[in-house]
Amino acid sequence: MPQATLLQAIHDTLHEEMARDPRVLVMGEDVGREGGVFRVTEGLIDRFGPDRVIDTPLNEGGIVGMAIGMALNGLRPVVEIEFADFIYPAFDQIVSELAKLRYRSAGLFTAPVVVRAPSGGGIKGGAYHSQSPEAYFIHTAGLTVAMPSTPADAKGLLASAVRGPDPVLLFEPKALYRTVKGEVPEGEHLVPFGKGRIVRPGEDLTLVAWGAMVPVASMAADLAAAEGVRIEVIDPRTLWPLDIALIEESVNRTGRAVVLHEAPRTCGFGAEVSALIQERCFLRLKAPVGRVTGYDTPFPYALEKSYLPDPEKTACAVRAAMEF
Amino acid sequence: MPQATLLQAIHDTLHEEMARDPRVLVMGEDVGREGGVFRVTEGLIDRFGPDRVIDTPLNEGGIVGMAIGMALNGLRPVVEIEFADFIYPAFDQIVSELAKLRYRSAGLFTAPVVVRAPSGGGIKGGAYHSQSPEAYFIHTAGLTVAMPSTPADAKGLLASAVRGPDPVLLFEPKALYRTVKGEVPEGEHLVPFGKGRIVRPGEDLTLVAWGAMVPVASMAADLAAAEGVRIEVIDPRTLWPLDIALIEESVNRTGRAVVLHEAPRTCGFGAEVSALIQERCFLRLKAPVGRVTGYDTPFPYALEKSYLPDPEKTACAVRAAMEF
Amino acid sequence: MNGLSMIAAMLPDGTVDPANDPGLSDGDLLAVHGKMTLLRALDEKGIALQRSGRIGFYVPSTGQEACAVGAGFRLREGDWLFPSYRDHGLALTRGYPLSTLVAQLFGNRSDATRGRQMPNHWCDRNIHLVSVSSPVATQLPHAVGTAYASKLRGEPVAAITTFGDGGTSTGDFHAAMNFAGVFRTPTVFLCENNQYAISVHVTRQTASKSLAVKAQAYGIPGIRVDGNDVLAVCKVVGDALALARSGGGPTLIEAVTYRMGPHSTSDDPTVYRSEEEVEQWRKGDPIRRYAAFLKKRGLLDDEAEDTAQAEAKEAVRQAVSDAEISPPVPVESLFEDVYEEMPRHLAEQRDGLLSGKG
Amino acid sequence: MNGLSMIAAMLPDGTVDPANDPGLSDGDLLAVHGKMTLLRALDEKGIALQRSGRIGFYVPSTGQEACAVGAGFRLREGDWLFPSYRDHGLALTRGYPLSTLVAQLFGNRSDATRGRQMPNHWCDRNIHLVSVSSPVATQLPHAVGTAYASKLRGEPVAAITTFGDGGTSTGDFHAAMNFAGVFRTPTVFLCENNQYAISVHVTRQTASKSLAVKAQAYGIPGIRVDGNDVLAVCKVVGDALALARSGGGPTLIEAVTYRMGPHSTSDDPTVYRSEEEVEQWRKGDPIRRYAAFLKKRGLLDDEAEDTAQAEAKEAVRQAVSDAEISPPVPVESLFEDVYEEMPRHLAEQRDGLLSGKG
Ligand SMILES: Cc1ncc(C[n+]2csc(CCOP(=O)(O)OP(=O)(O)O)c2C)c(N)n1
Ligand SMILES: Cc1ncc(C[n+]2csc(CCOP(=O)(O)OP(=O)(O)O)c2C)c(N)n1
Ligand SMILES: [Mg+2]
Ligand SMILES: [Mg+2]
Repeated sequence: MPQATLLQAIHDTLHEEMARDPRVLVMGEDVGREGGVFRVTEGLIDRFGPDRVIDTPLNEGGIVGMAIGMALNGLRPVVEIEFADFIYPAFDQIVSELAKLRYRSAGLFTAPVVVRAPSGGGIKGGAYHSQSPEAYFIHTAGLTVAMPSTPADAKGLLASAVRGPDPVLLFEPKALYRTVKGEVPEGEHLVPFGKGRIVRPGEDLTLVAWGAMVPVASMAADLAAAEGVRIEVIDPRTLWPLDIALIEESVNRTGRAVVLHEAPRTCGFGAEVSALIQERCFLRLKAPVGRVTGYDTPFPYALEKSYLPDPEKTACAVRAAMEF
Repeated sequence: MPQATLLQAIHDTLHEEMARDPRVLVMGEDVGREGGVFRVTEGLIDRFGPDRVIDTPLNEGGIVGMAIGMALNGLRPVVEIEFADFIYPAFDQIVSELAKLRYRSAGLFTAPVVVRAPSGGGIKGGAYHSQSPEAYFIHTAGLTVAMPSTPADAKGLLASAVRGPDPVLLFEPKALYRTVKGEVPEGEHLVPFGKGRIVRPGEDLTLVAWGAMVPVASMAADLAAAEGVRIEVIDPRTLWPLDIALIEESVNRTGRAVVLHEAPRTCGFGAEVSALIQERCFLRLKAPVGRVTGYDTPFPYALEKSYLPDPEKTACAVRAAMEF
Repeated sequence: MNGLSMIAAMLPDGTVDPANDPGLSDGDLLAVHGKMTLLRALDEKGIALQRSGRIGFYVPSTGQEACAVGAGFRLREGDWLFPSYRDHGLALTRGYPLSTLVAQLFGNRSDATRGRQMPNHWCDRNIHLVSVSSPVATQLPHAVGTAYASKLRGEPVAAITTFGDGGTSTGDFHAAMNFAGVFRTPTVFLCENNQYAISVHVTRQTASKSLAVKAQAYGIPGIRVDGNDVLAVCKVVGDALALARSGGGPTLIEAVTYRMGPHSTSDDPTVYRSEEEVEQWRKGDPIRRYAAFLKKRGLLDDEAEDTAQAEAKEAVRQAVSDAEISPPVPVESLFEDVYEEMPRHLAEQRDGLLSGKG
Repeated sequence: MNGLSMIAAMLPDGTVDPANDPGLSDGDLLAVHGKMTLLRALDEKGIALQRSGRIGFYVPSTGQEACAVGAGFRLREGDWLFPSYRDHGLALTRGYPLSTLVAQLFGNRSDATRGRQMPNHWCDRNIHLVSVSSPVATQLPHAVGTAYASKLRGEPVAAITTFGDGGTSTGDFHAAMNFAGVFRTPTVFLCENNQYAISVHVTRQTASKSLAVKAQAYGIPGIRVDGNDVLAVCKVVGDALALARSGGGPTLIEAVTYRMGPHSTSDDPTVYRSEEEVEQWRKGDPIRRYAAFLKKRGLLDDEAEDTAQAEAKEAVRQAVSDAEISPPVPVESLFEDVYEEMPRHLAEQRDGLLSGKG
């Protein structure tokens, strides 16, 4: 299998899906000639032209709103939000319209829009180029929210999103865009929504992490291994609907769990995962479900490194769970 | 002490605060001559004039954005969002600006804006006049989020918000506007943020509920009492920052907890409360922390009654916890 | 097309300004009257149903029938409709079955959208009537995207969206108009300026000289029309639709009209406007004006008018009695249509509710 | 004031169009040149610092100095500034200390805002420079609210906000302009149309004939000015500020200019625009144009110009070396300023981090 970066995998998948299906198009700020500020859509305009690789005016609500209209009339728009931090002007269109159209119309109308947004920290982007807003959308009924941590999953999730019947938000861990390389299956490769992945098996503790926290989790598992603790790392890939069965089975085996994410702790998705685990694995739990997360502050600039979870902080939480 | 409805208490407090401090003003759609669609601001325009009781154009982002500008220049604007469901067009201004101004300016600028929004179901308002969006804002670092369930708390929380140094979102349970009556202290009455209230003491299980779910919790407690189960009902009043100490102390005593809210379950504030309880009271817990919530669907119209938590569903969850 | 002068068609002497004549046949002229009459009858019934507690809510369009019917009359098969909650008339004129419409009011098993929304939140796949939602003006960008899709496929169809004066203040109005201008989508923006956004008068909504002039901010034509003149509305909307279908891009039309009734059944307009003002506008009632015009033309007499009203009432009564007897929607439907396939967590929640465990 | 014709002041013969003469003294004319020169030197240094890894990011305003300095020169004590991330020149001209500005680039202990934001996110309480944020145009409604507050108290001050051509597409632009029109707030909206929003050309941003015409949608005056003519900018912004301060309400000004450099240090403009285009605009470099004008007027010669440039460079160099030596911000400051008082959960999180427990 060929190797590719996460960014390359997304780029290639967009290319393949557009070549496969003339209804697929991409739209957003600077996605055309510029190829997006991260170059994810580079070259697509040369191949597919400006009617299907659409540079839009600067208005995220307009972009998502227009995409909804396209999708309900037969197109398969893939929207790029330049940074996940700028998704909020589209919040009303996503929450009030995109998430609810199928339900309120009893299925008469649907809007299978894909929204892609680079998210997370690690690039010294400060308060407005580093956020991880996934929890807002997980709390919004009607959406599918996914985040890949490998090039193969990036391809598989994006392809599933483009072909699927429902709106999908795909948060792309920008810190991994060019730092992670891996094999990407050629041809059709679909990762179904709602199926997690065991990144590394282990017997002593279940560590749930997604996006750029998956490599952090693996490093923490290495640290723990040095202390004799065997960690099972799970990447849910789809955050919602969640593969709770996979997590449940794991925690029932290990008896201990830690959730790891970049977003601020309070009401982050870690809270939901923690709540679900204790609801389902109560009698097997030997320690409280731990959380390693971003702090409840805006995302800082100078102190980014202190803000972000890292292998050491994670190892600490693991130790706390083991020694409880 | 005089009796008042929750709505009357809010109205009177606005009146008192505006009379006390000329910097205080109210603004929003229809707050002037109309007195708001729920009549909360009725008559204020006659007393304080249209420059301080401001009918705005139809743009929630503009309203909150303008209020931020007013607040950083010395005024104390109290914004009314006509229904909490229409707060999303203001989401960017709230999340990117209101919540972060103090932090990003290292305290050089602050925006003590109060945002009031009638929230919750119970009036057959369907998908867009019934939502309980508190979790979105609890997840947003920098905000204070409160919800009163009694007229006295409505007065005390609103007065604290108007006088406080930081932005506050006050969700008002519209189902209680005219259905709850209670004593309201005259004169200065401030309910500090971050202090919960034991609505009803009990020894067997802690039931955490806010807003319109507080009366539901009390009814559930009655049902449970008939079965010999003594429930302690806690209304946090301020959802964030949360009075976790009060809850912790209670659960350490009762060993059982259920959280009750109207918003959809997943990533709702119940998840956070559940996660916090199991983190802090792990060894005292005799059963998993239960959740009784709205379902993970858009808010329905015809099936509103089936959607909303009620005393029976709550009693079920209590029974499950007792029998675990 | 400076967006300031007002286009009218029906002249006081009973003739039509040739420049603004939509060129309807006599049969069509009467059909227009029939639709307006039906709409008025529907509104009266809707309010009565709400007052008597048989439905939960209603939004009348009384006073604005010329906008809805004049515009709706020019819609064709294939066109897309993105109306506001107040524009059932547009859909009804285009062919939305009265029975489907009335069933929606009851939100029971006969409602094609399964009681999912409040009354007045219409939806119909056949006529491309896209599910109405409550937030003001969110449908405008959809009308741009849908039109873009039609254009991309080379279909000669247009998308029309209607909204109020208040709607022009929203971010979605701005985005949609601007995108439509840039992408030259076949979208017709019909703003029904009924003078009020609930209690807020249009002069407080914006300081612009008219709403139609706002089109200049987006490089698209802006037209102001007498919204109580059904022929003028029919003409300008027809022209805009034709322009759109033939690749000429979008148009903003401001139809100047008046909301003669309350904002909705929850509203009491006497709080914020005077009886004199209402009386003044009532004199320009679009149905009365149009009936007078038809009478001058010899197409209508008092008797035919009475018959039309009686028929309209009867049609509405029949639709109501058909819809009302339908049973409530099944409880399990609460969990359907969130996704195409029901995920595990919703199945669990459904089972919890059905088993009485919550 | 139709928003289409372009206002200019400096005539090719070295004279000033009397109609558009801001009436600056010779000293002020030279001071304007000094600020423009300083700004250019700052941008060169900023980019160099980023290239050499000493700061993380920089946004130059090269090519737009006439907008920033011309506007900033008319600001007074008490006025409020809501610039975009590209408008350090506005603040610098108004009196933002160079040392404070440069310290912000380093985000260390000398930064008045404690390293909380990326470079170019300025803030200064003394001159009412309200903390810049990254989302485009969110500051516009603030400038309306702040101006409302000043007006309510009867203060003769104005609020100015600057933004780009891309900013006119946002919902916040629409809201702010509309609110300013309705409430007649003393707000000056200065749009620096530098032709690009990152890679998107203004003709793709909107189909309107100009950006200034957008003012008509809000019933406020819209003015188009040559944004590379510092005297013209000074004149129209000065007039708009004076109008605002005296109760005359808001103005939209479109300053037509060009971003001669990259969008930011992260951008490579050769991907989306031709060298010929850039060259064309470089001929109209606002500083060179202004220097030529001053020379014709006999106020400047080559030597004085060189001195000004040398002094500017030295000032920047000094500020950089002062700021650079400052230590990093303390870790515990991460948790401060979220609220006025630190709540329990943040204190716990701080203690966790400081104790190494995460
Ligand atoms: C985003 C949003 N904010 C507020 C409301 C509450 N609301 C419902 S209708 C309305 C006024 C709309 O006025 P206009 O656009 O003129 O339409 P009309 O009702 O007059 O037809 C308001 C404020 C809403 N539905 N959506
Ligand atoms: C709401 C939002 N969307 C997207 C971005 C990413 N972005 C940063 S600057 C920019 C272009 C801004 O162009 P313009 O308004 O013309 O200002 P200029 O940079 O040319 O001064 C974009 C799209 C952003 N900062 N905010
Ligand atoms: Mg209206
Ligand atoms: Mg620009």
